[in-house]
Order: sequence, then C-alpha cells, then structure tokens
Amino acid sequence: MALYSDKVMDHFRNPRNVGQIEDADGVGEVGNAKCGDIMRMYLKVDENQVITDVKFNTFGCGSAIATSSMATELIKGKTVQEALELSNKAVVEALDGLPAHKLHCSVLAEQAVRAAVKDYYDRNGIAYDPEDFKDMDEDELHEHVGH
Amino acid sequence: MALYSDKVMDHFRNPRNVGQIEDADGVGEVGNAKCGDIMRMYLKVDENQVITDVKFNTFGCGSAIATSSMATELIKGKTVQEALELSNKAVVEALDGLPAHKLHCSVLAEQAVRAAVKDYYDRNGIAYDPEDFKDMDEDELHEHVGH
Amino acid sequence: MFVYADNAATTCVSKTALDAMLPFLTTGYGNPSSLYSFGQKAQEALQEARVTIARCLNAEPRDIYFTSGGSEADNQAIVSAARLGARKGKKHLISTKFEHHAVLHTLSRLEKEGFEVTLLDVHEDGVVRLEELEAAIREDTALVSVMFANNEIGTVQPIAEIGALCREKKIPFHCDAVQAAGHMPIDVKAMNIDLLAISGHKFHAPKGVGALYARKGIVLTNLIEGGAQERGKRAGTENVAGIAAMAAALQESCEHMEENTAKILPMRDRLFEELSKIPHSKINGSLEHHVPGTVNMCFEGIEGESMLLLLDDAGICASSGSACTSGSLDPSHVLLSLGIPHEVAHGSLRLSIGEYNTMEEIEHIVKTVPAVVNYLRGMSPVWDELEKGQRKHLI
Amino acid sequence: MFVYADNAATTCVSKTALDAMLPFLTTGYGNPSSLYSFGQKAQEALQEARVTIARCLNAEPRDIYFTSGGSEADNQAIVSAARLGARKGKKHLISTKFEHHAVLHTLSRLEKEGFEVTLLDVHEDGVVRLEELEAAIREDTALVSVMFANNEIGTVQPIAEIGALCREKKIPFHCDAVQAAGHMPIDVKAMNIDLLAISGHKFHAPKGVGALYARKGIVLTNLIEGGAQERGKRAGTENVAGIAAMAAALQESCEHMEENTAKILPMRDRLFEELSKIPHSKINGSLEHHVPGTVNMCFEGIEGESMLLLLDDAGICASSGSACTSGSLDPSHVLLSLGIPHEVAHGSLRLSIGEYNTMEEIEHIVKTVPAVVNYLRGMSPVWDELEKGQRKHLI
Ligand SMILES: Cc1ncc(COP(=O)(O)O)c(C=O)c1O
Ligand SMILES: Cc1ncc(COP(=O)(O)O)c(C=O)c1O
Repeated sequence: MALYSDKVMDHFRNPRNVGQIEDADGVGEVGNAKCGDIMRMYLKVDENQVITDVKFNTFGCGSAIATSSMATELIKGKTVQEALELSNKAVVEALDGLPAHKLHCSVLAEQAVRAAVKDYYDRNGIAYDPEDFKDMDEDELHEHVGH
Repeated sequence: MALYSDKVMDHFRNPRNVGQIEDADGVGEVGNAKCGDIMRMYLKVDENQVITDVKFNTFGCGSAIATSSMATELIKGKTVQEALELSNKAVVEALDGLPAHKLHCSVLAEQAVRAAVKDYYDRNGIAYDPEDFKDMDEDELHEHVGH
Repeated sequence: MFVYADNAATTCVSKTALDAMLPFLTTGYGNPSSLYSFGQKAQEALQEARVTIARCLNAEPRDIYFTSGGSEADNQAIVSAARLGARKGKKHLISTKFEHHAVLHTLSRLEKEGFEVTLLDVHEDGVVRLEELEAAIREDTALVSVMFANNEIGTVQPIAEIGALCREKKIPFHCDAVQAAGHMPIDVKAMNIDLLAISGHKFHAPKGVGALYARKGIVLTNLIEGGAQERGKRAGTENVAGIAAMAAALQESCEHMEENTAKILPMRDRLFEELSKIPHSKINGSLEHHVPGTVNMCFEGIEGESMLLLLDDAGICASSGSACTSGSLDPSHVLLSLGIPHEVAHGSLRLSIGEYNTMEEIEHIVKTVPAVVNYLRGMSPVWDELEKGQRKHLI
Repeated sequence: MFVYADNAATTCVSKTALDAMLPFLTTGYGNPSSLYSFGQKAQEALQEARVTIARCLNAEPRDIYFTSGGSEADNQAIVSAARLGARKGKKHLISTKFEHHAVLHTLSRLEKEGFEVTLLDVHEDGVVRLEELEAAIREDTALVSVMFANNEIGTVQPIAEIGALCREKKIPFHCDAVQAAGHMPIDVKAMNIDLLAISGHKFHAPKGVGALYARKGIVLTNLIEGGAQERGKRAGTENVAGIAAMAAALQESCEHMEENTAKILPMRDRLFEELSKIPHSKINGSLEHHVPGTVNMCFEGIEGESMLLLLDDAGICASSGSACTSGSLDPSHVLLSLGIPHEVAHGSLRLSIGEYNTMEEIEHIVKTVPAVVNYLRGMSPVWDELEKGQRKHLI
C-alpha cells in the first residue's frame, strides 16, 4: 500500500533508456510544462520499421518518469506498427498498477510513443490515416484523462 | 477545582443536625420532589425567641444536603429574627462557594429557614409583615434562581 | 476498593489499544498525506485501521470515515441524510425520544431550519415498535435514525427489522451504535444499515476518536472543510495514533465478545438480583433486549447525585440520570421517555460494567448501594412522607 | 541518514507531550463529565490545559475551546463569524488568497450560501498590504480572516496592525495561527485577535487535537451538537490525553521559543545560502517577516514530486507545492498567489526544520538537493529547451 508499486519505484529510480538520440528517426513530445509533465521520445527505426533504439526525456512526477521508462522498454525491438498498439493500460499493467490520479501519466506515455511514430511517418513520407492520431490534441488529452 | 469545596463535602458527608424534632415550635418545607429537591427544617425556639435546636431532612443533591446542614449551623443559637436575616449568600460563603448551577440549593436553604420561622410565628400568633414572606412561592423560587 | 462501574460513560484504554498507538506517538509521527515513505507508513496504518474496522462491522473499508468521536459521526450522518433528502424535497426526519443528544440536538437544529421531526415513543420497556415506525414513515421521510443500544438503560432496538423496513421504503437508516460497537455483533450489510456511528472510548480505545460508516451511494456533507483527508469528506490531519488504537481495540473487543459477555452477565445478574431487594426499587428498561453490562435502576425517595457522591466515597464510579448531575432541572430525557415520573427519575442509578470488572467488585457494590440508599432515605423528607403514607408510592 | 525536514506538515511528539498524555491513557481514563472524583480529575486536567494554553496566548481560560485540530477550529471560527454577521445583515467576508484550505473551502461554502468573499492579494513577497485590507472593508463586512504565518512559504502577516484596524472598524478578526503557535509570540489581547486557531501536532503534540480561541462576546456556532462539553459549544467526550499533551507541548515550545529560534535560524540560513547557489533557483516569499524554520524554493526545469521521491531515497522528508503531490492539475494555490508561473511552481521544494534538526542533517540536505536537481534536469526536456535557448528562463 505504498504510494507506488515496487515496479514503478524501480523504473523511477533506475529509468531505462534515459537520454536523447542525436540522429533520431522520429521524435515525439507531449504534455506541457504548465501542467507539470512533458515527455519527449526519440526513436531509431531500421529499414524493417523495427525500433532498434529508443530514448526519453521526461519532466514530471515519479510515475511520469516510470511510465516513460516502461514504455520505452515495451516498444524496443518492436515494429512501429506494434508500438502504435501500445496502450496506456499495458504500461500500467507492466508497472503493477498506478494510483488512480496518476493514470494520466500512462496515457501521456502512450501518446509520446504515438507522437514519435507519427514524426517517423511524417519524415519518411509514410502514409497513415490522420484519424489514427486525432486524439493527440493537448487539451483533449487532458480532458480525456479526466482532470 | 473538584466539583465541590472541601467544606461542602464535609457538610455533605457529615451533615450537622440531621433529623426531626417531634415537638418542634416551627417546621418549614420548601422545594418539590419533581424538581429533585425538598428541604424540611424543624426549629425549637425558647421564650426569648432564641433557636435552641434545629434539625433538617433533605431530599436532594450533595449541595442541597450541605447547604441544609450549614444553614442549621448558622442559625442555631440565634434569635428567629437573626435567622430571618440569613441570606443564601452567607450560606454559600460559609461553604467556601458552590458551583454556579448549584446556587439554587443555597436559596432553598434560606427559604427553608424562613418557612420554619413563619410557621413558628403563625403557631404563636406573632404578627409579621406578609410582604417579608412574599417571595416564598414555589414557582417564583425556581424562576428566581434562574432555571 | 476502587470499582469502575461506569463503562457506558467511558472505558479504560486497553493494553492492546495503547500498544497500537504508541508507535505513532514516538517514532512513527509522519503525516499520512506526505509523499515520502515515512508519511506513507502512517497512511498505511490508516488503511489497515480502516480494513480492520470495516471487518468488525462487515462493511467495505472505503465506506469507513474517521472522525473525532461518536458525536461528530452522529452529526455528520444526520446532516448528510437531511441534505440529501432536502435535494429531493424530502424534509421529514424520524428518530426516537431517547436518542443521545448528539442525535437529538442535531435534529432540533434541522427542525429550526425547516425540517419536520417525528420522535418515536420507546414505551415503558425502552424499545421502539416497528409498527409505529412504519406508521410514521411518510413520502417525504429523508432519514430514520435509531440507536442500537441506549446509553442510559442499555435496551437494544430491533435494528435488523428497522433496517429491512427502511431499505424496503428506500429511506436512509442511521444507527448510533456508540454503545453497541465492540459489545454486540453488528453487521451493516445484514442489518441494512446505511449510516452508523461508533466512538473508540466506549470499547477501550482513547477518547477523541470515532468512525462513521456511510454506505457507498450515501454522499456525505462535510462538517469540517479543508484538506482532502478521508476522501474529501472530513478535513484535518488524521489522529493516526487514536485511529490505530481504535481499530486494535475494536478488533480485540469483537474477537472476545462472547467471552466478555459470558463474564459480564453473571455479574450483571448479581447486581440486579441484590439491588432489586431494595424496597421500592425498579429496574428501568426491558432486560430482554439488552447490552450485557448496563444496569439502570430507580430508588424511591432519594436523589441520584447524593447517591453518586456517597458511592464515590466508597470507591465506586457510577452515574445517574438525576437532574443535578447535568445541571438542569429535569432528570434524564431517557428516563422520562420511559414514562418514569420526575420524582422517581431523580433517584436513578446506572451501573455499567465490563470485562475488566470482577465479582469481588460486584460484591462491594451490592453491599454499598443498599447502605447508601438507606442512609439517604433516613434523611429524606420524601421518604418520610412515603413511610407515613402522606405520599403515594410510585414504585 | 534520516532527516525529517517537514515540520510544517507535522512534528514529532515531544517527550514532554507524551509524558503529559500517558496518565490519561493508562490509569486516569475517567470521563471529565462524570461526577465522581475519578472523572473530576480528568475535568481538572482539562481546566489546567485551558489555563496553560490561555497563558501561552495571553487569553482568558474560559475563551479556549478544544477541538479535533486546526481545521475544525478554522471552520468553527469562520462559520461563527459569518452567522453572527448574517444576523445583522452583514454578509461580506475578507480573507487572503493563500490561506489554508480549511479557511478557503469554508469561505467557498459560505459563498454558495450567499456570502460575498474578497480574497486579498499577497503579492510577490507573500505579505498582505494593510491599505488593501482597509480598502476592501465594507459596511457589511462580517469577518476578516488572515493567517499568522503561511504554511507553505512561512511568511508572517502584519497581525497586530490588522487586529488594530479590525478592532477600530468593529469587525471580528480571525487568525489561523496553526503555523505560528509555539514558534512565534502570540498575544491575542495586544494583537486584537477575536478568533484564533491552533493545532497541536504542529508544535510536538499528537495529531487530532487543536484549540479555538474565541474572545468573550463572540458567540460560537456549533459544528458538532450533542453534550454540554466546552461550555455547550463543542459536543463530544473530550480527547483528554491529547489536550493534556497539547498544553504541555505548547508551554514547552513557548518557554523555549527564543532558544529554538536561535538554533533554527543558522540552519535555515545555511539551507538558503547553499541551495541558492543552484542556478535558476528562487526563494519564495519574503524572508523579512518569516517563521524561523520554513524554506521554500523553486528550481526551474524539474517537477517537485520526483524531487521528493529522490530525496526520500536519500532519507530526507520534504514537501512540495507541485500539482502531482496533491493529485490536482494545478500546483499549490499559495505559490500561484505569489505570481509564480505554473511551470516554475511545479518545481518547488519546502524544507521546514525545527529544533530537533541538527547542522549535520542540514549538511546532508545541502549536499543531496543539488545532486537531485542536477540529475532530474539531466533528463528534463524542459531543462533541455532552457539550456538550448528554445525556452525562456522564468527565474
Ligand atoms: C495554516 C494551517 N491551517 C490549518 C491547518 C489544519 O490543521 P489540521 O490538519 O491539524 O486540522 C494546517 C495544517 O495542516 C495549517 O498549516
Ligand atoms: C449513544 C451515544 N451516542 C453518542 C455518544 C457520543 O460519543 P462521544 O462522546 O464519543 O462523541 C455517546 C457517548 O457519549 C453515546 O453513548
């Protein structure tokens, strides 16, 4: 019954894949400083659309850092299509749960991945259905998570 | 800061002059059982109108018993005129004080003495100004003490 | 010999309760709202206490709200139900004539605000009648509030039946269980109780801590606004030590309930047996439905306070519904609600015993009380008149 | 190393306080309302506590009412003044933007009931301006409520001047002195304070006990109805042990105030000195009028909760006004009231130290905080943008 699960604390204390990728193939940033959390995700993607490297920078609370870390772990080695399927729920489950008022962090992590993939698509002229990224509007995001 | 002063507790524990006088020269009873306190006072008065003996019976709380006891002490050996001058304040002072919500007991003690003296006057055909005993009405008494 | 026989007023703090609170009065002083682990440990203690208390009442932990005592819990329960009702235009409140003042005075205040209050009769036996409750229920009834066990006379109400009726009529049911918790089995689910108040110091926890059970769906009105403690329904830094003690004490009381009852009943019966031998005495309230430890009797011709003072001199702690102990002119509203005449009610004595009492102490009581009654009758003009036939015996 | 640096959240229970309460948790468990001497001893303890607390505040003992904490005292003070005002048609309440939620939420509720509330600005330095208060006062002002010292940033308000102004204008003045009691001299008479709230656990008494001072003539409205405790103004069996502890703790704190302050100030100054060296940091609130132990700073580019968690790992207990610690989206209303931008307010740190801290502990803090700030900035996209000039430094 501590604030966070051991998994969350582990990923907070020893975040995986912290950092930046200078020559990233896709970069996504979501959240805003006024609201207290920003996640930026860098992807390195190979010719088979496999994510070979991923790094993140996060400004935010413990669970923002932990969810970023977990999200990078979950998509590393996956294809970008698979990464797009990463749900916030999967991140929460992988972390053995999050307190209710911290669930928005996991949504943010999901969105950061999607934003980075979208950037990768955009840079490489890969076609996608804009509908798939419709929900990435900032304001909507925060409403979506029920603040 | 106990509920009662040591003096009150002494007079409650060892009440002076408890009892009845069979051939009393004056008997006064005040209070009523519904309200939880009745005092009855017996006087023995000699030819010089000196109170040679006094006894009381009281139904009531600790301070009712203590004030009855103290009142008998204060009038014993005094003339009936002097007894009439006994004030509830004098009883309270002699007892080193009473809690505010117990002051009515001292008023009752004063009234019991007055009632006994009145009875003595009545029995012996001694004239008195009825005005002096006007405040002995039951209802008035209880209003007087602020219930 | 010192005999504490006023367990309905308050109880000693058990070793279990003290041990449960000491960690939070020494090393574990963190604020439960703090983020760091030292604070979260206090938060965990609160949660454990919530789980424990919920288990004792067969409630859900999230439906337990900690308060500063039984009075606060009663107030919040009643005000909440009243506000909920008012929102739907329901402004009729039902309770009983012999509730605790924490209930009655809250109802009076609501009455001044425009609510209508019906107080059910409790009859000579101190038990409400289900059919009278049913008859009192109206379309606009917003609350039924009936205590589990009365604090002065110990009679237990038909709570499960009342709960079932209220559930059927869809009326929130509040139960002041301050005198019952830890002493009688309580099951808020089986009994269909929506709101329930308990107070730690009546079952060997310290004073100043209590709890309100409010079934999910009953939205509470805050009495105290501020921080987000207690799911936003009761602000103020939590009395962690007291709460931990209350949970430990309630658990201990519930685990030993049968054993304690088995210990208390023979002592209580001995009290009734012996004290009933005093002429012109009377047992107040039915013994059929009764908390184990409470004995309430009247002795004609004497007044309660002087009896208590003399018992105190003999080392016995007891209480009375006499007017003089409360500083008012009228004796206890509870005794009057049973139809006991004022004169008689003034001469009441409540002895409330618990598992810490011994038969030896009971013997001291049954030896002392008759002597005290006799002594006071000996100087009582009322008794004199009763004896001489100038006054009619009422009991 | 364990360093408790969150004394504004709660304090350890002092040995003095624990010793004062233990008798009432063991042998002295009588109910203060009971007639017998065993109960009257508890009543005497309450009275002694009342006298002690009154002495510490220069109040009359009869004007001290015990409550379950600071929140309850604040609520009752404000509701009472509002009801008193309303009776004379006065429905305007003045307070400040950075009061504790126990004050602000009570005011909000009254606002919903039809009262009008003016919240004074506290400016960048965290101090209300007397002339702005004077300008806000109206014919129908029923209450001025200004806290003695702010709980987050520690700034102290011109209480004596506010008191004098309110007295002149005949407006009741409530002061939330929860953060000041035991730490700064309080004199309700000299300062013309009509209502004042304190909370035991902020000066080494246990949690769940507080007091309300209400000057004679200010008629209190009950939040909790029931028994006649606290002169009929606050029902419920009294938390005797907690009250005794509170009195002992307040007395000890007041007796050692100068000594404690002399011990705390160099530690606090060392914190400011060292932590100010962190680039793009900022001290929140004026240091001119300030409680001794509270240090509040912002560090740009990082968020408070993650800072707290890392400090916790280093054994340091601290707090933050970040949104994430409260579960809301906005950072502390206190920091925002100073005009600090959201982005910056998220990165705030409150260290509140007391006489139990040591310089060694302070050294641990000043070594740890810069490392934590650096580490978090190293992974912060906000800091990255600030460094690269893509974002403008705000501090
Ligand atoms: C300024 C201020 N007022 C009121 C309170 C409320 O006190 P408590 O939590 O003891 O009810 C606090 C502390 O939480 C405070 O710092
Ligand atoms: C039946 C009942 N309800 C409520 C209360 C109030 O509890 P507390 O004094 O702990 O607030 C009491 C005891 O005083 C009680 O006996």
